[in-house]
Amino acid sequence: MPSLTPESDWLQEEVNNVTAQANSLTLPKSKTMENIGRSWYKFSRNPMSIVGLCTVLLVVFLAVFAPLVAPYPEHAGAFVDFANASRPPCGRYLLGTDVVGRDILSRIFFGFRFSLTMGVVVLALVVPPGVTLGLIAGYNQGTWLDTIIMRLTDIFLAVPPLVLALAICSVLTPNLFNAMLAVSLMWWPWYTRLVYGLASTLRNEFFVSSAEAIGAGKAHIIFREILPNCISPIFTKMSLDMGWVILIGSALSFVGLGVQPPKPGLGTMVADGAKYLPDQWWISVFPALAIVVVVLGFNLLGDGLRDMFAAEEV
Amino acid sequence: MKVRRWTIIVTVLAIVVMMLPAAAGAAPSNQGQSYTVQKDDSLWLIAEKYLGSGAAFMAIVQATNAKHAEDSSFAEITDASLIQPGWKLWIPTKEEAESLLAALPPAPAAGKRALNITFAWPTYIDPAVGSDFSSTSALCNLYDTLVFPNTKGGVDPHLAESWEVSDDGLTWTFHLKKGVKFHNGSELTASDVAFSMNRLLEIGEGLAYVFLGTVESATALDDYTVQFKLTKPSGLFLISLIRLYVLDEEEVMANVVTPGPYGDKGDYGKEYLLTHDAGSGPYKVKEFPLEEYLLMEKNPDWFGTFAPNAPDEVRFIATTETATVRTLMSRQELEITDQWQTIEALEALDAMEGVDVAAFPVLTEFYLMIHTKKPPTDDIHFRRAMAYAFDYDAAVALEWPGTKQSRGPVPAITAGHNPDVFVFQRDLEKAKAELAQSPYADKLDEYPVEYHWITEVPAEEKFALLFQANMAEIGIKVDIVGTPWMSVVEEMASQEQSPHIVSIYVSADFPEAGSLLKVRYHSDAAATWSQNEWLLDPDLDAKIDDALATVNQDERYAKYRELQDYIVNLCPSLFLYDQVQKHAYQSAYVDWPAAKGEVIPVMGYNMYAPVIQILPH
Amino acid sequence: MKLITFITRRIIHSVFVLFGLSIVIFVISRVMPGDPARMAVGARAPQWVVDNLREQMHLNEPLYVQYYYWLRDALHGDFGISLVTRRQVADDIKEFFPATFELALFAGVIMGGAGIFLGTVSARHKDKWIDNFVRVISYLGVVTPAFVFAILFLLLFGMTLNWMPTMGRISAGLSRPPVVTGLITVDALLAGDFATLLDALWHLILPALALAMGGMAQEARITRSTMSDNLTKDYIASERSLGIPEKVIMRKFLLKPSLIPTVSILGLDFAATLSNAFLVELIFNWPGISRYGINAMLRKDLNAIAAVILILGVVFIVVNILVDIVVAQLDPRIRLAPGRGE
Amino acid sequence: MNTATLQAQDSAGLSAGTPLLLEIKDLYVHFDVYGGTLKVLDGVNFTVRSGEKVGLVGETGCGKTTTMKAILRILPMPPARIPGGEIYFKGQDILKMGEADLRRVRSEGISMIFQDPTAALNPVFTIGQQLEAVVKYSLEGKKLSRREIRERAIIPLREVALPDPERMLDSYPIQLSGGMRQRVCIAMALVASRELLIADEPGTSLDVTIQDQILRLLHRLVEEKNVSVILITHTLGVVRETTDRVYVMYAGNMVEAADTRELFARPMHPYTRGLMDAVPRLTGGGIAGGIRGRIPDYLDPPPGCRFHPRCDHAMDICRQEKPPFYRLSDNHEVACFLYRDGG
Repeated sequence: MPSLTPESDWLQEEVNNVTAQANSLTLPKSKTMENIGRSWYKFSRNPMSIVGLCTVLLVVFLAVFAPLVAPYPEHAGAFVDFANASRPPCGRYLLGTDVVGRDILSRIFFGFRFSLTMGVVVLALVVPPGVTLGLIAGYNQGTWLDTIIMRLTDIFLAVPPLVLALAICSVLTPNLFNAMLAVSLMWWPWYTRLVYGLASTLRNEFFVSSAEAIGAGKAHIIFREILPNCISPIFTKMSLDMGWVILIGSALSFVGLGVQPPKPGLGTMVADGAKYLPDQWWISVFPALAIVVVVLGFNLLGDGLRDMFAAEEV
Repeated sequence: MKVRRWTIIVTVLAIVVMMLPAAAGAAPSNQGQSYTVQKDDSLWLIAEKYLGSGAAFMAIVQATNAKHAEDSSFAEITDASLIQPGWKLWIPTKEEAESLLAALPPAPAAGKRALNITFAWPTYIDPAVGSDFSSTSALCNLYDTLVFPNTKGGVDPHLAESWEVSDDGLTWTFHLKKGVKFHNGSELTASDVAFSMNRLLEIGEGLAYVFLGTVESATALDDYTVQFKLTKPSGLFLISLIRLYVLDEEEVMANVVTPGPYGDKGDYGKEYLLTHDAGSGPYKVKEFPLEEYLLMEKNPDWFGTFAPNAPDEVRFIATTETATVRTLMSRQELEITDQWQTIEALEALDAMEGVDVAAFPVLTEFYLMIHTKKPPTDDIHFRRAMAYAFDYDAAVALEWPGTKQSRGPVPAITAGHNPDVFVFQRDLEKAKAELAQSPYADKLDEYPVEYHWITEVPAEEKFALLFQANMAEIGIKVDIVGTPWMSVVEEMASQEQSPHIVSIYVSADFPEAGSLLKVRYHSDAAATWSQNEWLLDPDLDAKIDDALATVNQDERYAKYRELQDYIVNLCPSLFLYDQVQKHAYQSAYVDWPAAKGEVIPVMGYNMYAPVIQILPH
Repeated sequence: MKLITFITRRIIHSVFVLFGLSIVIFVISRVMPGDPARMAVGARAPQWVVDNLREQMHLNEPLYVQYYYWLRDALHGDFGISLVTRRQVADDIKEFFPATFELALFAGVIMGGAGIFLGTVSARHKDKWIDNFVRVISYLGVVTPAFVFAILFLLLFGMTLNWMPTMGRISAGLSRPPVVTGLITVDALLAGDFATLLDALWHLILPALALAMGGMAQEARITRSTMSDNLTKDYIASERSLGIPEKVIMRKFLLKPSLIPTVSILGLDFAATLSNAFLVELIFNWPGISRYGINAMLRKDLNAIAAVILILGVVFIVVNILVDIVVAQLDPRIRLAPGRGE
Repeated sequence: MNTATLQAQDSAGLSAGTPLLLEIKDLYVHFDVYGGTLKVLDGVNFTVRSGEKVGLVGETGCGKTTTMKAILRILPMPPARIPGGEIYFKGQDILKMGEADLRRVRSEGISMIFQDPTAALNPVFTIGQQLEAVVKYSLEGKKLSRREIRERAIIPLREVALPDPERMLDSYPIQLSGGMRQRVCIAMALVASRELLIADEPGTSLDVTIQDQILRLLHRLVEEKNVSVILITHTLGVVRETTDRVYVMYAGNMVEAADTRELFARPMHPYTRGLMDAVPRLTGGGIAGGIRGRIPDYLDPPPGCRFHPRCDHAMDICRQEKPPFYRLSDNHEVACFLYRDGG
């Protein structure tokens, strides 16, 4: 997938759409323990999925308990120790220190916090409206409602999301919240597209028409009949998107439009460190690798979930 | 199929690889001739004689060194400026010389003396638009002015041979040098000077603020006499003329785009002057791909004198990226770096062979500007407490060696500086005592101090962090926020939105204390980026205006000194240090007056290329 | 005939999308706090200069009137004056776009060429070490941001090994070939200036590679999976069983259907390249439209911001239409199926 | 236990002297998949004589198609792998053939009609492009000009009674109906005259009436061209009408082989009986018993006779040893311990 945008992700989704749809259709609705066990078995068959899961868990753990696990938690903010500035990696500072003497490792742990916050908040802001619009458009396929919603997504998808997010960020005050807002504004159409595809097929399914026949309300049909059958692709996409959102977030902070110093945004750290290349290479290289690790983790996890859902029926 | 693909790829690679050495210069054939060096020979002269151009001397160097490898009777030339009588050289044929020269790495471009300098984009070469460091650096090379600043803070005659002032100080008359030619060949006359002033005033952008409100009119009395009428007497008028860059009226007006915002003058040539010059200066624009570089070439018809090895070409490269700058320096594709390199980067550059860091004082002081109208910094005791708590020595130590703590609100090198002004030093006891007198002393937690630093200048963060740490020692909580320059400018425009403290470097337009005091502390400057203090003190305003209107120099300076005491008493700012401008440069082959202490204390003029020499290397 | 209908429908749809996009862009560029006119002329210019500029930029009119003016001018190719470069944004774009286009083109070639090549090799040698190697590499390629690649390449090849230049399109000493296309490599070729051509290529390698890595990895993955999928398809078995030589099957009958998903993704990857260029151009100091755009954003140059996004939108849409056409050419199922005009 | 015994016998009126066209000996095919090896074919033996029409029946997934693909060496490898066995076509082992010989077999010896015509046609090439490729790379194809190739490509289309064959050449598979695609597949198999035609459940995916047409067409063409045929099907009725001899396959093993009439008259293997019971009869008691359970997991197939978990007559020996072929009569063999004493 191209590094900074999720769109190829949806294309892959498109590529796999037919299968994904077929799978979700035949998904048993019951969520018994046995099912969970079987899913876990399928998920765990691929060691890479486990690696992904572990990476994600580790990153979440480090982020949540950063004040406890970071060797120098006070280095996460405004702190100076010029005596130890620009130390290369050593026993005391495993990944070295930056130009004002702050421990890179500790800052990376705290950087995970902002990255994860970004991912979680953006998805929380994006998924409910995106999915709802997709459901509405899909269920009302062919009506003016469908047209309006889907044309709206076309407009937002007409420009690479990073570009528009950059633009929005640049006109607002640069901070984490605005960065999240900007990315969210760009992101919802992916979910609308995804769910639209699923919902417009599902609405012709037998269980939907039977619900209609017994006089169920639209809201009931959309949210209780169609939505549950869209859950697994949405879930998979969310897991993959965590990675992409974090990536975009780091790109924004790379140009100074995300997390503001002295808070340690991973992208900010890379950009700041780039000024000290190649001598103090550790200042930018380690945060850069940290970004790769997080994104990799979420991707492996997402792929694992996709395989798991895809294998469900077999 | 796979095999065939590989074959293609390997073939292509092989071709590319084979072309590289071919391009990198092959050994000369045997058609040349040998030559024994005579007394007083130079490679340049030899090249001129045998190859038709002195600039081709590198071909002889290359050819001789190649011969040396086969036959040790030939000399080995390691330094092209140093050849000994009796040495045996090999002179290639002209064709060989051409191919040898073509294959040379482009940096020393075949004997052309090139001066490459990195700059922060954008560079405006329209005198009515540009006003920043890179723009003024370019302007002084492209245009001539009536007077020229000297290293002592005064001016020397330049286009103007002489001038006189009326007794009321309102009429200035200048007599121009004759026969000065613009780059296009037409003669520079008084009407061009008047036109340049009027254009500047009418457009109102860029350096116009220097004259706006002071100059009433400019008229050409005859071809070589120009007269300015002022609205009020000004002690700074003469020196301010170093910012009046003289344009060719004819050329500008022939290139106006209509319609434009200036009525019958269309766009007043603004579009044309973005990428063209209409000047008479020592250099003229050769190429100007925006956001890439500005390439200027020597103007052989310039009326002034070039230093013997003055650069043939001057290139302003639009980047300040440390990495790029370093690579360029290491390849000798860059002679002087921009001033924005971090201390770390400068140290690394300094460590390179043949590279040194030139550090010279400039008219710039680094201030922490304190908002005096917003709690808690509206209380003078609170401000004094901060002034006592700050660790100035630590701050100065973060800067390049030789940097000194500021004494008062203007840099020590400005004319009219008061060396006896009170200077705060770190003293935590005094700081605590001051703080105790402050009404905010017992509710420090409720009044955190917001400190903004400018993200475009990453080094500022260190001072912010230091300030934060120092203030924590006396219980003042400081929130530091990195803010892009544009946002800082925006917030400083309103008293409510201005933060408690902003750290900013402010430069004087002219090497006189008054010019800086005016933009720092006069109420006229309250809503601009050069004042966050919001002093709004009518007494102070009156004093500043009075000082600036004083035409007598000694009186004026005395008034400046008084002003400095007055301001320090208000404790509106922390005066951190007088800035030392730092540029890494190729000390091995660049002779740069500013690096040797011959500093012209006006922004831009230390990049005045006619006095910079590029020695053979 | 059908293809023409198909294209027409796509274009009509695109015009609509662009119109919507123009509204979004306009709104973004006008909600900006602060006075762009003041920012343009600098803090020290007198107020009347600011007022004049506001007048000139219609900033005192109601928003919808401003939009009308903006759209009207934009349709005439006039995006107003850049507040940073002080000249017509359209001229700026004309000047900076070729650099980005050249970069993206090379990145695209690397992306498509190397991606398909790696994917094919991987599929042909499924589960062998080379396949595993390609898979690991492509996974890393996919998850690594372009700016991280850019920094790593810069550090490794530009600085440590000192192999390649780290900035700009051409070495300082060389003069540019006469501008025909604006692409230095092509212009140099046209001018027969091989030294410049090599130099320009040498400058292109690192940024193009940094840009291409993600897409290349993506292409490799897609090619590998479709190809190894298609290898087990009955029609391949059938063609083999009918005596068609393996070479022909691989090169013709397997490749064409396998390229369809790859090509459709190529368009999106190209778009991703355009957005990644925003950071990569900054890092390599590449004088392209993306660096121009990001500088405009950082300096709140609203006319330039709006124009750059709009142009990128147009490029994105055009590329997608082209890709759709190519895909339709490759795949009769899309071309001939009724009702899939969009 | 081997076919040699059968070989010596008269079979459905063919003289003993008729040479063997195809002989599969003890063929194993495994598939390496994630998590283990699918042991799909487990020692298959199979013969076809010149001119003979052989049926192959068995449940879906019992390895019929795999066996046929193995003959033409078109199994996707990997994941497939042939750990043992020989496949002789006219005396030469296909599995050991070089590229050139293999191509000769494929382009003039054996051809195969695939189960699903939609999957068997390349979706992104026209019928013409695909047919012409077959002509072009057939043995005499090299000498032909472009036009001749095209003309040759039209002939088989006519033979399979496709309307407007000229236009057909420029059509893509998606533009054709299922029946037409199946005819195209047959046409492709008939481009060059061949000695053996493998028809893998032709028309199964189609409407019953069309399926019938296809079978009739195939029958007619086979008669006309006098080729040998292996007809794979699970429709016993078709087998009964069109074949001379029948093999019954279960889970990668041949379990019974007999002349068609003999088999239908006296099915011996419990599986064959079950299979026959599973066929809905138009006369009699409707849908009968069938066979309980399902095809075993190839990852871990049952030891001994693979059918024993589903067999009502399973004995201890069935769980331990694999039954050899027991010859019941000249034209009837069965692999079941029930008949170890000669039935």
